[in-house]
Amino acid sequence: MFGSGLAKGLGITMRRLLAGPVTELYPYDHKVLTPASRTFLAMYVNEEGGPACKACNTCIVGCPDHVLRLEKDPDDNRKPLEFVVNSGRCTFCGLCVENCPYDALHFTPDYERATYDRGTLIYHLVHEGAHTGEGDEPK
Amino acid sequence: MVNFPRSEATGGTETLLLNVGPQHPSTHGVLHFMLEMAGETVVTAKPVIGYLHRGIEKLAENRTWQQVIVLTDRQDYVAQFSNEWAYCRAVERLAGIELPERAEWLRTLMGELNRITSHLIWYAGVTMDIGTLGTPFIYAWETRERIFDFFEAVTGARMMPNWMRIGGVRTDIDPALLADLRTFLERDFPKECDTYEALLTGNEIVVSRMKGVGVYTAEECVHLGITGPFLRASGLARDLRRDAPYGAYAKLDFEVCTDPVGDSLARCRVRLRELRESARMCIQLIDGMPEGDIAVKVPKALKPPAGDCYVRTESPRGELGVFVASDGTTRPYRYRVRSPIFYGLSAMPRLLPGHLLADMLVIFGGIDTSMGEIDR
Amino acid sequence: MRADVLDALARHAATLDESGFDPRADVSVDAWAGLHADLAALGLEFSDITALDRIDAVELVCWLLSSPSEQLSVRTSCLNDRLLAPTLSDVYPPAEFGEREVYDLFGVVFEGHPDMSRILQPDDATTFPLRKSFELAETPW
Amino acid sequence: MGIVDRAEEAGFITTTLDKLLRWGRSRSMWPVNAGIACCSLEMMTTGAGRYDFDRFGIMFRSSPRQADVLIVPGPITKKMQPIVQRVYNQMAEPRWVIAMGSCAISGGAFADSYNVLPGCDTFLPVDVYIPGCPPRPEALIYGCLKLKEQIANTSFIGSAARNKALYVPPDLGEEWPDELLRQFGVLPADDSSEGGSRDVGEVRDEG
Amino acid sequence: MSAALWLRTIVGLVALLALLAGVTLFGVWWERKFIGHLQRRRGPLHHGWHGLLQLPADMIKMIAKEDTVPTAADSLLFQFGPVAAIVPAYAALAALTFAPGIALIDMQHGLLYVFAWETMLPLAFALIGWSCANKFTLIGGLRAAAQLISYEIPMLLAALGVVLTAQSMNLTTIINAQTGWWYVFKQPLGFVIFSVAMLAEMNRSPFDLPEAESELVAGYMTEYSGMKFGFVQLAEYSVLLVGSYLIAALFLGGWNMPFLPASWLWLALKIVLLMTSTMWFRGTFPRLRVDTLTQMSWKWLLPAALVNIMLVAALALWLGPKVY
Repeated sequence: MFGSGLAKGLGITMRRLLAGPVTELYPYDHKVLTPASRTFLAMYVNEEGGPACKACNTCIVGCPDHVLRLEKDPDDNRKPLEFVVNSGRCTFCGLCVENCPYDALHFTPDYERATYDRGTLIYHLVHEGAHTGEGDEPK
Repeated sequence: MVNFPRSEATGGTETLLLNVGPQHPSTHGVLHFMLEMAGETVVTAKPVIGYLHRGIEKLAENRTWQQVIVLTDRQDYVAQFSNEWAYCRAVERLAGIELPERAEWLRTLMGELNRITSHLIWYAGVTMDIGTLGTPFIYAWETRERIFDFFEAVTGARMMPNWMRIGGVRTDIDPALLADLRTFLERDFPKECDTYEALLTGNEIVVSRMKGVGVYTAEECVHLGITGPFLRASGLARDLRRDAPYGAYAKLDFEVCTDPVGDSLARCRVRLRELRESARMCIQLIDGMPEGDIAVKVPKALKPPAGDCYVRTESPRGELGVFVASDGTTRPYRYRVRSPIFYGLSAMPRLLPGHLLADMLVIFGGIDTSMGEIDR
Repeated sequence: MRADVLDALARHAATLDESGFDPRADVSVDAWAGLHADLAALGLEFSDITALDRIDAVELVCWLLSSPSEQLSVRTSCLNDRLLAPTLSDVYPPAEFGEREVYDLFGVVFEGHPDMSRILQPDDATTFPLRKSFELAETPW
Repeated sequence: MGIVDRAEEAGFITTTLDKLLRWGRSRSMWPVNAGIACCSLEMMTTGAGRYDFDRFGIMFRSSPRQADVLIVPGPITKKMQPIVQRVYNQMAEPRWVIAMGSCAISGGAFADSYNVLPGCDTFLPVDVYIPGCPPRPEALIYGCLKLKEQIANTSFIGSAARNKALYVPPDLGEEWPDELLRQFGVLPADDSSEGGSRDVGEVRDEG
Repeated sequence: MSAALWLRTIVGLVALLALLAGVTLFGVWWERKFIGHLQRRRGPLHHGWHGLLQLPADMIKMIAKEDTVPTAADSLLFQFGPVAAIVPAYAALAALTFAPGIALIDMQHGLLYVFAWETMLPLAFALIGWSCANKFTLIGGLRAAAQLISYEIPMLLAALGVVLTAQSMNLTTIINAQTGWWYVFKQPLGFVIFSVAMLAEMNRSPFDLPEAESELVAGYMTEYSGMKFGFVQLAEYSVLLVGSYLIAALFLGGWNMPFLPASWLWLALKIVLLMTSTMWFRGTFPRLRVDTLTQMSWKWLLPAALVNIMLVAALALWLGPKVY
């Protein structure tokens, strides 16, 4: 009969209304991402407190979007002087983390990185040979 | 610029040039239709595309074979896994790589789940087109979110998985996740499908809008290069998953959904049935998932032998062909995508004239556009 | 390969090569439209038209389906100084968009095409980006 | 409330009105329903049930005239650039721009392409950049809250004069040869720049 | 006119304006909230208690938004459009009686007056659609005009049945005639026709073609920004209010409630329920196609309305007007 489909539709929407909302109240309930989530790039610290990176260049070669920049320490070929990632251009494909032979890179489960200035999206993970902690999740 | 021919259909009165898009709520992206209208009737329709042309085919030539997968994700952002899979299959065929069985099954599972999410986006879009205030849209999104949670847990990203690798897949799927997914697909998903059907094909207003609108025969569709659910809704059971099985499809029991009518309502019915069919396949895949490796060892600097090959797969929108050519180096010589809706759209100037503006959106919604794949 | 298809290929002096993944037939540009008209009459379906840059020439590749699972490619070469080919859009309607794309990205002009204009790039574009001579500049950060 | 926008200096009334305006505007940001690419799906997700933009009074409008925020959800191609510029021009003041995702920030995966602009701040005054490819819905909400914070904390006194000034794209540094900038349409072919100028009359042939 | 009458008129007008603004603010909030919950969302939540401050914020923003006039638009008509929309909507409120004796003017032919103003609205919408010099607004405006005109006739004919039975065009008399059986039970066909036609008059789903988002961006109000857009919305909500009031007054007994004393509360409750159900429809149904829409009016509703009026007349003749 004409109208039965309409009535059924009204019934469905009303039942959903009574079932209650599914909304997550994000800024009030901070969402914890799964460990597999690929978000922002950060670098581990080695035993001496320096960057875990060994400046092997694998990630730079593997990066499809040229968002990484590495400068080697002129004194020590196995030490990075600068390690920069342009998060404003990164596609978060994870090839750098996957390719890193020393497991120096990892993703931080953080997503609150919106800024007013594009320049601040360039993270210096290593600056003048020292691990900066930029890119790590803010404590 | 475009000159519309003077039309006889208007009886000599002046026609109206209506630009629908590229920034219009129901063109599903940045598609631009130049419509010549006589009142509310379309006289000529000319699709203008290219607003999302990012040059993926050229960019791929400057990347290694592996890095291209990052682009295939973004090429069709509604059916990421299908596009990754098509590309990987093409390269594997070119390089002569045989996959372990588990990898094939995992890929098939993700491909079918992706078909569900893609059809859900179609459902959301088509219900918006016919003028609901987004309620069915949001119900579809709810289910999609549920599947996206699974995608994220497996691949690490909600939308851009970068999960398939040449020679296999990147990560294995946790059995607990699979069990969860199976429960969802078996218990909740059919109920959701009932809801979708009741709100779309069961609604008299929708039936009055779609029944008998845009009836095309299978011959017309084949001649105009239309594939996928649009063609199957015209009664021709053509599906590469059955005709030229790949992945694990040969071992699955599934039905190719067709509908003899060929109007807009039939296209809706076919896609809604495909949702259930895909869920059924996913359950079979989870149950029959073989043990074993998830990837074969492939050199990092992969160099397929010189030559080219063309591989067609059944994406949610139709036949997705990938043509790759190699010159024996680490980078593709040519990467080309045969987009099903690129050719589907090329049929629109022949399909749309004579219909009302409102009908035009319904018919056009039937090919389920995704501009990323058309423009590449 | 079907016998009638082989006949049609032979009629247009096409060389058939079945050693690759899929059978391929090479034909001269002059026989391009005639061969496709014959093949279409035999019920072959159009799948895709694209091109490959062979540095001194552009190779047009047209993929046809003899059955839903069998495909074959028909190819021809246009030399760089004469990038001109007859259109297939009257035989295969979907080729209309495919040929426009080939024109847009490779610069091959199809004679007899109803609307030979840019399709993906802006109307005022001057380049043919998929030619190997067109090189991408790396955009700085 | 032109008094506030056009006021040269702050008085008691203008300050009170300004506070009211900041309160109202920051709590009612309506974005244009402008989907470009992948990020637009996440944008819709944010509007859908699980994240629900409407909680913050963020409601998508189809017509740019009624919208306050332009979320740029995808790569801007050369063909799309005039369209996005026009959508922006059609929006009524005050208006804000959010660059959502890597492509809108810098071109992202397609930055090297021949047809993609290196970020939408080459022609639009972007207020908030949300990194991600695509950003998670939570990240988009966070970005919108950042914008809300910015609106709530920025005085509107004299903003009319500020808005009138042409938008000057950021100095992209000396690495950028003029050739490349011209190729991307950042620099006009000739010298007359029309960066952020607005022309409401353009709408005529829009429909 | 005496000073007391002046005072009464001015106070009444201000009260009606406040009522209109209040209904709009509450209506929009309630609509966003209700439809949000239909969609399993929450709707406005964080600004004020359950988002109650959302609408004031929206209003402040809209008042302070730049007022754009497209250069190609007919400037005078473009500026005049929202006024043309708001005046009939506002003026129609003057004759509504909200409780026994509470009305700005309890007119002898109040119903006629209300309908007369309501029929002005399509003119305003067509005017708006034309003046913007935008094709989408033009199509939207013309659709509005076509739709409202074709649904007005069955609506008036259905209302005529009530007038025939109540033997008055005075709203108070009509409502008072329903102390016993409401007219919805006496004239169910008339009620259905009137409700459907009223839904179309209110531009509500499934008849919201003039502002069909998927086809026409935002319909006839595409070009309006800032407070002009606010005024058009105000007009829409006032039509919603008047429409719901008319359904409640003509067929649902107005302020009457069986077994309970008459009170304006019942009327308010009925209006809120009717408005909510239009929102429920809006959240559930797609919209009709433009030709089905007009066909439905001319081919089904109009003949049915004629049948209804003949039936009512026959019954009234047979049973006598006082009984029926």
